Amino acid sequence: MSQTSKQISYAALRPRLRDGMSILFGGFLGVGTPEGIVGEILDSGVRDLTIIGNDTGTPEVGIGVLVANKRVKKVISSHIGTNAETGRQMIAGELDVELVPQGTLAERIRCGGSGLGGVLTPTGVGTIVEEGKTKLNFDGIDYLVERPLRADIAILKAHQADDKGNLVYQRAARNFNPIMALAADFVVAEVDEIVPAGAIDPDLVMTPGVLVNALILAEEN
Amino acid sequence: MSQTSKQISYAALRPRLRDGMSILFGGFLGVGTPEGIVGEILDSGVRDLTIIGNDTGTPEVGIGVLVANKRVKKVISSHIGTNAETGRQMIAGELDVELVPQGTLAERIRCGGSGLGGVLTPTGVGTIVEEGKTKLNFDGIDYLVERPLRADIAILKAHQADDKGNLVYQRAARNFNPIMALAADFVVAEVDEIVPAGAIDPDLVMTPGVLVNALILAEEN
Amino acid sequence: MDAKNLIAFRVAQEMKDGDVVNLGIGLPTLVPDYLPEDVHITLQSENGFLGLGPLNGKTLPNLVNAGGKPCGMVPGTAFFDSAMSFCIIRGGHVDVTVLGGLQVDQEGNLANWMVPGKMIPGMGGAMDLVTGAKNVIVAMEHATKEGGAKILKRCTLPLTAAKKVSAIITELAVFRFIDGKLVLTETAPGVTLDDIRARTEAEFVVSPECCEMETPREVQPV
Amino acid sequence: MDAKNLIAFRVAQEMKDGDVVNLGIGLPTLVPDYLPEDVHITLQSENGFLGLGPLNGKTLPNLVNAGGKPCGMVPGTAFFDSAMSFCIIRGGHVDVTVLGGLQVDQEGNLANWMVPGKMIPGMGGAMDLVTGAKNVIVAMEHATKEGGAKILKRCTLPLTAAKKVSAIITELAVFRFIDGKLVLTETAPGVTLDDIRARTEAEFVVSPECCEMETPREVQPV
Repeated sequence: MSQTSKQISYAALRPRLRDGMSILFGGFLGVGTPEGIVGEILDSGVRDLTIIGNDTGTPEVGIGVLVANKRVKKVISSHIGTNAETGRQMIAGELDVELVPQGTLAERIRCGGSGLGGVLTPTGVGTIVEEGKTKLNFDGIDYLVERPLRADIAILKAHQADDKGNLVYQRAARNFNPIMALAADFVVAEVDEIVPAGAIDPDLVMTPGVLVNALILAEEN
Repeated sequence: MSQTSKQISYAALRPRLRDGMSILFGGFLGVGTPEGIVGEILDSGVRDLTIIGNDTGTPEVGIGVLVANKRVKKVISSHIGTNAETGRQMIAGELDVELVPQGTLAERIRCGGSGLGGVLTPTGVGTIVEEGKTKLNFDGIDYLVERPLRADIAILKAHQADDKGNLVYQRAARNFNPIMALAADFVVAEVDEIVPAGAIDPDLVMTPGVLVNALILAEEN
Repeated sequence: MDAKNLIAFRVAQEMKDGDVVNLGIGLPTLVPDYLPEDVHITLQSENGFLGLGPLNGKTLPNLVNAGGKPCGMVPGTAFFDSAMSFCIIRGGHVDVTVLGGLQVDQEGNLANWMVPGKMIPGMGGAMDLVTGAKNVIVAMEHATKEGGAKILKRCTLPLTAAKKVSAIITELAVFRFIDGKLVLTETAPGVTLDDIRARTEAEFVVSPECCEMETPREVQPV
Repeated sequence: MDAKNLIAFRVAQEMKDGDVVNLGIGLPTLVPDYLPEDVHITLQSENGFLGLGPLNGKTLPNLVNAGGKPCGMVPGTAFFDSAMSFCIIRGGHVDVTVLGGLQVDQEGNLANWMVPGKMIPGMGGAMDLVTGAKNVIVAMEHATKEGGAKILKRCTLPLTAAKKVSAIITELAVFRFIDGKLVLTETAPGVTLDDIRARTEAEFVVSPECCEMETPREVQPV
């Protein structure tokens, strides 16, 4: 780990953004989504994105603004019901949506970040979720083999970071952020506060800094 | 969750102990192992135990005293090299030892506690670890299907607990404890301190209290 | 008291002291209002915590329920990430999940997450909850707004999970799945077996112990 | 300087600033002593942390390395559980793992965890480390105490992992696996190709750029 701070500006993120890239985004109905980074992605003009996360927020909140502004080609998500625009584009054939049970989504991302080839889950057995998937039976129970998910970039929201990128999340804003930190080629976190390395008790770090490539201080705390 | 404290005495654990039971034990070379509970198990006289954890400590430290006192029938562990007695009993045919790669051991316990039927791992492919296991190939990579592990009881060591059983671990004593809290029918933690519910910041809880059935205050802090 | 509150009241009587409970959005969120005084439950929220409480007036940063709405928390709450949240859910650490249903059938199948070509919100955490919780209670009005049956011989909508429902509680009746069979165990005050048959497509057995459904005191028939 | 320290010195020169490194017990733990001044690495310990540091005299509660020995920690250390520890290891988040070896072969296979019927300590975290780390460096003395070859055509002991070794560093030579072939890239000062061939069973290619192995200044030949 380099000894200098990982802090960058929103603008410094631009060279990392490109058409067609895949994005893991933290957050649950916008809580724990880095709104500033989403804004930067919107402003950059990139399109044909694949976005992977719990839900598509609303047309105004969270990742939803990228959907509303037609920058997204594919959504991999557990729930799209709060963003009418996602459903409209899907039904119009403009947007590819892969719906994944929330617990399965979490495990697939965790697998993608931890060198695992997949997990065996009973969730989805006997439903349309099992279509096209390998099914295994052990001790009389059917399981689906659910395969890993990764992305080019993960955009996270944390409350506090230290210079080394160690992250601390607040309340329900944690959700998908810690597992996404494992599963992307480039990991950037928008944070409310950056403190010197050593200022966070090592027991309380929720995402180790070695997983985080860059930090952006949120414009409004 | 009941509104009363989960605290019990060492002696109150006795009715839970029986010959032939399986035990998940926290700790890594004894650090994070509840020495007082191990002592209670020893004193109870139960035998033919199956013990599941990272290593067998030493004949004097950690879970190792149960091995040294011939209470153990089977060990499932990643490493036994620090306890000569484990190796001696194994070679003498008195003790069944299943060696499991450490990361695989962690995942198997996590699966056992989280309703997953297993994970696909590349670890062990091309080694004797793959013997007898289902192998799957995805995208040209071989994976072993590693199946869940659970136990009758999990014995944990934490630094701090609240009345509801929420746990906070200290430094490297965390190791296997949090995942074992998910994977046993009865979960008991030996702790250095018990505080009232609400005294631990909810963001800092490392094991949610609903997973913990009983707390024992360590005799020597 | 309207049908929704009647159902929520009856569901609340299913809870045991110490239960860990996950409540779906809508009707199920009314359940805590009707808990018996000696029953304390811990609410799990799939967005990552155990200890959900009422809002109590003040909104706290990043403290929201799984519907994204501000909520409160009780002393002894614990937060964790989504992977851990579903380890808890899928791993059988949730005693009871209460969800609404579009359709339930006599095999114990539940459909509650999409109507093809019409409404596709996604399953969210429902598939994991129904698969993993020890007790799955479907809390719903007995019939559709148009009066159509929702308790069917076989679900026609895409399933949420197969053969996992433990009980169905409506404003008219309580059904339980016992040894794989749908069994009528309670009928609401003033509701006859014929009323239930008329509004239920599924085949069901009437329990020999079938009794009157408990309702809040103020609506008990005199 | 003895063979072990010579090897540790050379291994240290493999590290790049910012690398996340896991060091096996024994010889590999000497590596940090020989890091170039401008190279800062983060040490991962499989018992659950990133930020392992030297002991610095004072023992802290529950602060031990993966060998169970008291250790220190640097500012910005993070602790986590064993599952997360191996997500990091298996998931490719460790840049370099340095381990000892009983045998390595020309296919890149490593055996370092058991000698059947004789010594069966178990694999600990070694199988995951060798499988998951981006770079796997085997740091070991070139031959056995009896003078037997350890770099073989084919390992005879049970493997730790198949075809995962990136480099072998001994007191005599540096080998790298390039396009699946074992390639000699450096020889220690004063050591001839014939010396190496005599003590190596494996077939290897001599790199056209094969050069003299870097050694600490004090043992450079005059």
